[in-house]
Amino acid sequence: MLRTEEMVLNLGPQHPSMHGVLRLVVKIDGEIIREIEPVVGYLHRGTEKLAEDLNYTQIIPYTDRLDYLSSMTNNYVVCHATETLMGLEIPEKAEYLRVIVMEMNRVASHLLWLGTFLLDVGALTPFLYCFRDREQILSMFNELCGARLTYNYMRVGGVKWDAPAGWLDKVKNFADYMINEIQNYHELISGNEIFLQRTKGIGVITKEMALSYSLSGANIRCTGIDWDLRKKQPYSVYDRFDFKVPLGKTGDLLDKYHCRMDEMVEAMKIVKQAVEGFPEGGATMGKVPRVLRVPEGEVYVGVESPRGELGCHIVSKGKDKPWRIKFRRPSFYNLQVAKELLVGQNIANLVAILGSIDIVLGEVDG
Amino acid sequence: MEVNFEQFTSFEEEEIKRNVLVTTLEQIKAWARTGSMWPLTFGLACCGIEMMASGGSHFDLDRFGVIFRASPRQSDVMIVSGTVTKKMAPLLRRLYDQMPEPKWVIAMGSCATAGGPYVRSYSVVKGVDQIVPVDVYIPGCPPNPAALIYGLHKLQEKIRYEARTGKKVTDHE
Amino acid sequence: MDWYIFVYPVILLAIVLVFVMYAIYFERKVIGWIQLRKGPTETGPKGLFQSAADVFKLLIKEDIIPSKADRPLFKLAPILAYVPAFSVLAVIPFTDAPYLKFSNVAVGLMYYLALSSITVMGVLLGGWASNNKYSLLGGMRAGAQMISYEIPLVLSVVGVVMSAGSLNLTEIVETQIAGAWNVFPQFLGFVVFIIAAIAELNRTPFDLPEAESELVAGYHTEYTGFRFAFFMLAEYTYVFAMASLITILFFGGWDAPFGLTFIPPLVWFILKFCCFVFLLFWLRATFPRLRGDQLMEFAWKGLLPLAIINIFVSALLKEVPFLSQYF
Amino acid sequence: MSEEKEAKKPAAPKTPRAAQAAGRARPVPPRGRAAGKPKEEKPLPPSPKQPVVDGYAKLIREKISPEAVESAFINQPNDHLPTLVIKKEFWIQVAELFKNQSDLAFDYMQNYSGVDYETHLEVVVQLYSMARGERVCFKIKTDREVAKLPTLSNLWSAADWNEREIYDLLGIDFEGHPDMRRMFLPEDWVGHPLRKDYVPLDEGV
Repeated sequence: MLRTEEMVLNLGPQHPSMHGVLRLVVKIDGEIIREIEPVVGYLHRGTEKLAEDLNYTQIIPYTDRLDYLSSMTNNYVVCHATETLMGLEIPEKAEYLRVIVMEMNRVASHLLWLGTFLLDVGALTPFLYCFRDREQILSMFNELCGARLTYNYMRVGGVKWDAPAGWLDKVKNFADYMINEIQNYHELISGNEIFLQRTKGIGVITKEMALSYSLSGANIRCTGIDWDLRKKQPYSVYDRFDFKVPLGKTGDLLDKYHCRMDEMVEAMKIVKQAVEGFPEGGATMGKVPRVLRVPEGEVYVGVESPRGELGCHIVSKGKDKPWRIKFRRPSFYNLQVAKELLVGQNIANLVAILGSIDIVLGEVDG
Repeated sequence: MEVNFEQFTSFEEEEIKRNVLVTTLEQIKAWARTGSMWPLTFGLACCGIEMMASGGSHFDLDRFGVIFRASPRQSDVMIVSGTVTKKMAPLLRRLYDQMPEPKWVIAMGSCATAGGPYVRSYSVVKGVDQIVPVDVYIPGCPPNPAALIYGLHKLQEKIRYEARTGKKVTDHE
Repeated sequence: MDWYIFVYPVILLAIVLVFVMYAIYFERKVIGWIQLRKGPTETGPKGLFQSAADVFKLLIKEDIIPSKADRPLFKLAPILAYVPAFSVLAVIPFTDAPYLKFSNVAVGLMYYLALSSITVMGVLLGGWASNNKYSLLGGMRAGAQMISYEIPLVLSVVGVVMSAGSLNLTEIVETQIAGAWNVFPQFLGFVVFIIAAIAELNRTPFDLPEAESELVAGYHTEYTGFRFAFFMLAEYTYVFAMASLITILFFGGWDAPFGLTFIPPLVWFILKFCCFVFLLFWLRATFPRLRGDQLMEFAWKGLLPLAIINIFVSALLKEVPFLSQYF
Repeated sequence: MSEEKEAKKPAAPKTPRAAQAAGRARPVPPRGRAAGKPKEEKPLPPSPKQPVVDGYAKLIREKISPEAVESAFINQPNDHLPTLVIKKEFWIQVAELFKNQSDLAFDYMQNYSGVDYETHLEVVVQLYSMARGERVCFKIKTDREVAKLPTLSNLWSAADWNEREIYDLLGIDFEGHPDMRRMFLPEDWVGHPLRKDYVPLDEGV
């Protein structure tokens, strides 16, 4: 057989479809990948070291910048962990506001994933449609907490601002608009023959692989394992809303696509139920001492972020600064499976599979 | 080169001002360069997402002739959007060197300008101007797309100013 | 009679350059419109000078030739990509008036198809000479794609040639004026031709050679300044040539449909020509990209058999007395 | 609605003592400030999970060795998470036992983090069993200078990168790890940043 020489290709940190600054050192033979070695750390900003000499309220802005696509969930995980350690109870209205805001952030993050995933597969237009809808969510967040991406909205013990007048009906109208807008996305994308050929049966994740790499989010649900923290380890007021968890069957790219699209519809249903059941009166902040002294102890809390299980492990020695805070970052776990999935694929599949795992480099590097 | 108006009567002067396009080749070049600024897609962190949002349909950058080029060879502006870590610094320098000559750098966001919230972190370069000469700094963390478009216009103004007067706009002025 | 031999090619080159500039502008406007955003509106009134600014900026950019690149080949590649794309226009009859026909070559169609396969050389050379892994991959993909789509392109045209009985493009148009347009009897051939033409032009959904999301910028990753402009020029001139060929082969060149002859034939030609240019831009905005192996499989297992079937069917129907005047 | 906020707003800027005064009107739960004083924790009601953790401890003492388990307690605030502190030598057998034994079947590693307690380094592992829906947390101590621990990457593949991260940031070396290299920081980086006594080399850059 003709002896072909292998070539080491550097899908470098600056590459249109590397979702940030991930570098893949790839040994390819023709276009088939023989060996792959992801190199991360180009965005390692040492958040956990900084957090060690910040008090709890000051950590919250840093969590926004960890996974900058779903900052609300990051804020929530730190507040939730501190509240469980202190045994605080949160007023009703703050919990509802938190759920509404987190679910809208989930839709915004999935929309951006959909846009970039299709850009990797080659379609230019859906990216723009997704951003148009995402802009509506961002402008609503802008009205609520003054920022488009890094909200710094939640505080230990509740939420900083109450919803401005008329904000809730805007959210409700957006939820109705979005549910049938996703129907248009299905017409635009799901039936497309080339898209189906590019995603059916590629990058299949088996159940054992998902469990042993402890994947989470759509990556594990697409294999059929029912693992959604909002149902399995319920937190906040999620047990009051009825929503179903979309599951895939084979674990290929198409199942992940459908999982995330249905998740968006479910998230909008939750938002609608939350807006209907929104308690009128009540404070938005619980009773929290001026200087936050967290009692000595250790806690690990997992939360369902759009990318998977986002956990926060706090070790506290009774002072107002955490002794050690560690984030269980879902993209960091999900990216590991790429090593096993990508060997033997060609470059076009590599880009599609990496896009479907939905990693955010701010979160991978931490 | 300035057209001296002494030998013309005031009426002729008006005529000339109205229809003779007095411009130097430099200004035409500046018009062409500002008309089509092709930035290098270099989204590092949260500012990168805001850069993508400004490329979207709401804040369309294509109106200003701005297409995001993936290869440094074909781009004139490098928008450093996000935190530059010490591991990324040499690569950023190499990308800057690969860009063809009339090139500019926009430091987008407070991380690129001076380290931003990560100024005390052990692995972050405090400000991208320690690596590449920066033309425009855009404050904000992340600056919203309107601020990015304002930064691009500021850069266009700078290019036109340098073409018109020939003086370099440098920070020590 | 012979002085215009020198003047008209220069005029045609001017027309093509203006077309290329406004095709780029038109494409950005159309894609912008499809993507709910406005295209370029700032440079010049309503953005009309946008492409002029782009081209002029590219001309005055620094011209970098990578140190370890193969210098002569690096310089030759864009020229080799552009020249056949332009020289192919010599044989295209825009309208029946004598002055707008440059060379009435008897084997016009064969000349066109033969020259259009030289662009492959240019792209391959560009990919190899710039000593960059991405452009090498882009060049290999371009080579594989263009060669494997050349064959269905040529075979799908055999049906048209059989019905016209000659390779001369003017006669092909005349037979269509006499009989029906080729697109109705030769519909299968038309479909195969359109798909193969899009693949020849490296446009979506077959734009693997310069796949933005996989190979950074494909075969022209290392090209800066006016060499990159040359590649863009070659691509859009080739769009000009291919769109005009489609109107001639399948839509009866300057023939006015349903006898509306009060509009001059040249305008009809331009109208049909613009429809195809719009079709190409429309496809670019809406289609995802095929994978390398799917592309190959589609060419050899999909288009090639269809083209051959089309030849048999049109040969068969030529014998049937009633239908023969159409075939 | 706004007068409610009014009531809270003047309370906030005042000093905590005044806040406490304003707070007294409402039934005040034991204030956080009280937690600062060394107040003896009133004995919490024994948690429902207490037998579970005793069961695990007894199982380990039988199956592996009596002194494997240093201590086993329930982490009350963390909704009664059973936590066991295991000795370094027996950790790999305990891990295999908890993963492979059918009635335990902890097949999902939820979290793997390292903590620096200045006197010693510690690794915390949270496991979850998909089948039974049970959570368990293990803590393993190792001293600071020669920080050595057995690797878990052949039990749970997720541990592979986590251990590289802990090695990179805390300096715990994992024997048997396929490629023990720094995860985030460049190869030539000196020191492990997350240690409490870490002094960055090049301050100003």
